[in-house]
Amino acid sequence: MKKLINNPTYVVEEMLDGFLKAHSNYIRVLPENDRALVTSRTTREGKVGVLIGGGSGHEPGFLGYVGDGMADGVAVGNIFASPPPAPILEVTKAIDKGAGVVYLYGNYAGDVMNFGMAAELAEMEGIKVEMVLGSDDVASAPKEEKHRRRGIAGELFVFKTAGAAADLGYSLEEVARIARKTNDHTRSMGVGLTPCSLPQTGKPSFEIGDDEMEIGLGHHGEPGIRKAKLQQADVVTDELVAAILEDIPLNEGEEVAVLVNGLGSTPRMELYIMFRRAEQILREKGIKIYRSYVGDYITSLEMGGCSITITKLDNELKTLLDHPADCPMFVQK
Amino acid sequence: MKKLINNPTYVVEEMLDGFLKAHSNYIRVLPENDRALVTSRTTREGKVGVLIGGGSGHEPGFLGYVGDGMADGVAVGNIFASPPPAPILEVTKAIDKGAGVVYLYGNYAGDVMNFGMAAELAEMEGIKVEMVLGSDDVASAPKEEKHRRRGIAGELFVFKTAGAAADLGYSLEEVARIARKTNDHTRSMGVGLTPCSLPQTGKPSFEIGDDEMEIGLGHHGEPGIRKAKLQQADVVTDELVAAILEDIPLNEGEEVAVLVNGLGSTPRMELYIMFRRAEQILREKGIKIYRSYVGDYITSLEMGGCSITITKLDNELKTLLDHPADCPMFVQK
Amino acid sequence: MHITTADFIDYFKSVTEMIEKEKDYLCELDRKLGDGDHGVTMSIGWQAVNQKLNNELANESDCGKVSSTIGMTFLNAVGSSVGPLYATGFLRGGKVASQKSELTDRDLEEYWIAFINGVKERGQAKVGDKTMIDTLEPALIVLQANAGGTRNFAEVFSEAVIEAEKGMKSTTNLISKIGRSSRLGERSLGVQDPGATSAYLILAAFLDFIKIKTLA
Amino acid sequence: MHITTADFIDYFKSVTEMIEKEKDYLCELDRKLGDGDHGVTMSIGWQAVNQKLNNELANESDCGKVSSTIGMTFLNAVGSSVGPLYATGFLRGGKVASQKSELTDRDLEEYWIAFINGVKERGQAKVGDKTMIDTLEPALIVLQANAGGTRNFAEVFSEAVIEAEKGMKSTTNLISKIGRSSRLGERSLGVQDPGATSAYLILAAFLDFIKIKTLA
Ligand SMILES: Nc1ncnc2c1ncn2[C@@H]1O[C@H](COP(=O)(O)OP(=O)(O)O)[C@@H](O)[C@H]1O
Ligand SMILES: Nc1ncnc2c1ncn2[C@@H]1O[C@H](COP(=O)(O)OP(=O)(O)O)[C@@H](O)[C@H]1O
Ligand SMILES: [Mg+2]
Ligand SMILES: [Mg+2]
Ligand SMILES: [Mg+2]
Ligand SMILES: [Mg+2]
Repeated sequence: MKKLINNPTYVVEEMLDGFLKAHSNYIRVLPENDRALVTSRTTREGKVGVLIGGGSGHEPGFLGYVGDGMADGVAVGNIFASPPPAPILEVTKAIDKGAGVVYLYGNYAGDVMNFGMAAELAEMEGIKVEMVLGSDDVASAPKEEKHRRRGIAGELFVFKTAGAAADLGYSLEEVARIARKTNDHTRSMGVGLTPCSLPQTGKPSFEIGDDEMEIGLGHHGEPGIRKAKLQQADVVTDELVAAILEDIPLNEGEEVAVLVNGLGSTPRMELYIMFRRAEQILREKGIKIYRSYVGDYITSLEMGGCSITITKLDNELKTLLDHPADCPMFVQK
Repeated sequence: MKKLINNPTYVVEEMLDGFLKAHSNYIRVLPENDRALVTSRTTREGKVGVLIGGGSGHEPGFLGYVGDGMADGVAVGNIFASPPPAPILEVTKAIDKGAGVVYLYGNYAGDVMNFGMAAELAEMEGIKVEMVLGSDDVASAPKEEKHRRRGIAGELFVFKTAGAAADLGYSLEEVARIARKTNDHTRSMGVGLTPCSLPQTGKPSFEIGDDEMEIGLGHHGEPGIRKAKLQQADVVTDELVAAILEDIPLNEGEEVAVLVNGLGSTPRMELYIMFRRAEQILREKGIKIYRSYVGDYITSLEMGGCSITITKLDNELKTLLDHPADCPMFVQK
Repeated sequence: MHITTADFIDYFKSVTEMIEKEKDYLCELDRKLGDGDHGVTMSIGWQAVNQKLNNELANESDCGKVSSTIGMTFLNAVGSSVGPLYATGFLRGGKVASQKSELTDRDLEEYWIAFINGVKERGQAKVGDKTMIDTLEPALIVLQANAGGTRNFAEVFSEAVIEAEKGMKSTTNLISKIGRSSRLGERSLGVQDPGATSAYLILAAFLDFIKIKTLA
Repeated sequence: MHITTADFIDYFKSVTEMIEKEKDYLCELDRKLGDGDHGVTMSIGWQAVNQKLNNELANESDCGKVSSTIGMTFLNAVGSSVGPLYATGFLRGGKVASQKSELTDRDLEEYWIAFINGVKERGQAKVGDKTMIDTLEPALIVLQANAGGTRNFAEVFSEAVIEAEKGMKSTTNLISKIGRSSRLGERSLGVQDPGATSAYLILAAFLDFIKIKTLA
């Protein structure tokens, strides 16, 4: 696959270099570790630190979400690989303002181990750490095993509400509670049309026929539930939304946030066509969309396809979702 | 090519339907014409109206840029086709607050004719109209024939500064002057790696070898200056930036805005790698980047590649560029 | 020859059919020179026209009304470059045919002269720019040379179409000077202009139509 | 058998070479089951290790220091799943080899037992989960059965590698229960686990290495 890169070995370094130059008013790298990035604005003493992180290749996730009202720092891994403990620990130390740090990351074996090791080390240095794992992908394990589900685009809402809570002065336990509640209220499911490729291999991340789609695809190209003939957008949306609503039943009158997230190469036009149908379904059921997000929020390099996320809201989450944010790749008034 | 759509004939209608539902707090459609969209917030009497428009398929361009500090309304064409005069006229009537309306659009034969016809009709109805054509693509005609050049991603800066000027209460002539000055100070050049396809034909918009790139590609897939073997990102950036700087010489100490714009399917990672090199070149020349934008701002469906835009700034343009904006797909604090 | 409004409507319906057949070919040409949408645009426009022909215009008796409604319908359905160009043609032709429920040889002559002049005025292109004008201008010359004369319209129009075809074909060897493809320079050589092609097809369809009329 | 620190370093260099050769194969397996990066991750990690071996560790005499530095280097270069897993292995092995400038048969036995126990503890996977544990656990059983005994290490280790290979191969017919591929269900059948494969390759490379040592 064609890429505008130099040496495949240095893509993450070069991306970070460009990113830091482009957004020095938002974010800076720590001298201790070149994969440890923190907000370049001064944060209040006593504010709970919000640390996000994961593999590269998901941009705007995760480095694009460091800023006011969102995360205070990010640990950056190699492409599709959890960051090691060292940058996580350095970010933790830099963003701890005495109130502890919450780690928000996706439920993947690698992240669990690396963030877990970093948390142990941070606690040895006297920093309180809470960890909240994103596990919104309904396609990745049955309902009874939600703890085994992987985190996909729904993590955006976890960052958003937890970031707002920290900004509003919530305690570490409260910020963690908000993050957990948001994750508990969030369900996503994706569909893949075309694979991406790692710069180092150039090989397609999965095999798929010219007329096929992968239902339930993970956002690293992990195979989903099944391959099927590519259908019309409405049919695909129906399937994704049905799977979500079966998992988290919503009653008439309830309010939700909806995210239609592009995986990388799917035009916004198509995302809005998917959103249109999701809105129809929800409206018919008397469920009100309180906030909509349509675009590329957590991607998989140039993968084709999208995911739909629905988060059930209450007044607390609505207030936090409405809270302003100002990050390099996410600004909300 | 695979697409998440329903009937190809209705993609624009369905996109608009989804878009309007997702962003009803920002934008609404006029009852008179379903391709005429205006801000859903009330605008001050006496404010100059800013009207943008062009073909669909460029999302976030152009409908994503209607909102506070940017455009007041947008006329939406079919894919890659100028809107007809009717929606332009309806938007004009709706957003005229007695101070006239400025039309901002790209320099394409179709747009020139349709916006020109609409302007005549508007003037017959007593509305003053100024037209400013984006013509930033250095690859599209020689320097001496700037009036023949087409407008590409650099139009974003024209929308931004003119929108800010209108918001700040500038007169119609002044808003038009700002738009023209921004366009005069702006140069872009693009590179294409992979084609897009119109939903109705499904055919690739241009032919290109697996190891080739198209230097100077237009943002509808119009052929550029030449095909060449795909090179490393730094080499490509060097060529694009050199072409721009040859066209608009910049002296040490001058300040610029830089936009690295993805055409649709190019990962943000690659855009930042391109930005990194552009920043190096400018820094070496003692040119200061005052503001950076990296992302998908004006796309061509799922086309692969990007463009680089450089705008020479003075204090007036800096102030206008810094002015806040709040649109469905563009928020700046 | 006498063309009734119903005949006139039939002709426009035949254009819709023809465009559906040629859609891919027109896109193909535009992919090489421009943004690849010319066939799609023509199809969207003529489908909208066909809707009108089958509904609002189904019982219309005024040829002028038919032509000007087609112009506005086409324009509002497509925008694009060809929207204003062809629309202006149909609007100008509509003026000539206004209030007429039948068109004579002389009316038809005037109709197409007005049509082509409308396109020319709107687009301001010149012969050699590699546009539809390369098709239309040679036809115009033939029509104007016989304007107001006594020659059979079908005969004159058939000559005009022959010249139009030559004009269309000449665009293959032209460097584009206007519109999207004008930035291609030398690379625009070797491909026939899509607008020149659709303009020829519209004229040729009218010739087919009057030939069938004459035989019937 | 006596393995000097220099020998030990040579072994790790041979792993780097081996991983470069197997990189594509490991990615290929991971594309089918996971996110396709296992070969790339191993390569990044071992390239970083190689750097250390050629520089900071070039004149290191402490085998323990070598192993634990490799662990931390690998971990910090890759993160990922295998970062913590293999790093914990090398760190635990490093403790066993600490302050030693030569490793005896019994040291090597202890080293690999500690290594495997470290991986197990970190990952908490069980045999049958379709992970590298399916390779490592059978080897551990052989090593532990002979622990502290008098049998020749090369002989014991060669048996351990045979069991490891069987374990690795068994993953082909397992349904994944842990890690990225665990959501595949039935679709994970038929493909050998990438981590089980790289773990086998690391053990096999050590066997090759001591065979050559013994012959030399
Ligand atoms: N100024 C002009 N005068 C006459 N014809 C023109 C002019 N500009 C463009 N055209 C014609 O329009 C055709 C392209 O039409 P189309 O593809 O539908 O529009 P667009 O270029 O807006 O995509 C060209 O092939 C050319 O013949
Ligand atoms: N908990 C675990 N215990 C042991 N091995 C594991 C565990 N989780 C994952 N693995 C191993 O890691 C391998 C995948 O490694 P790699 O592709 O480098 O990491 P990632 O899955 O993070 O992309 C799997 O094939 C499996 O053998
Ligand atoms: Mg990985
Ligand atoms: Mg077009
Ligand atoms: Mg075209
Ligand atoms: Mg992997």
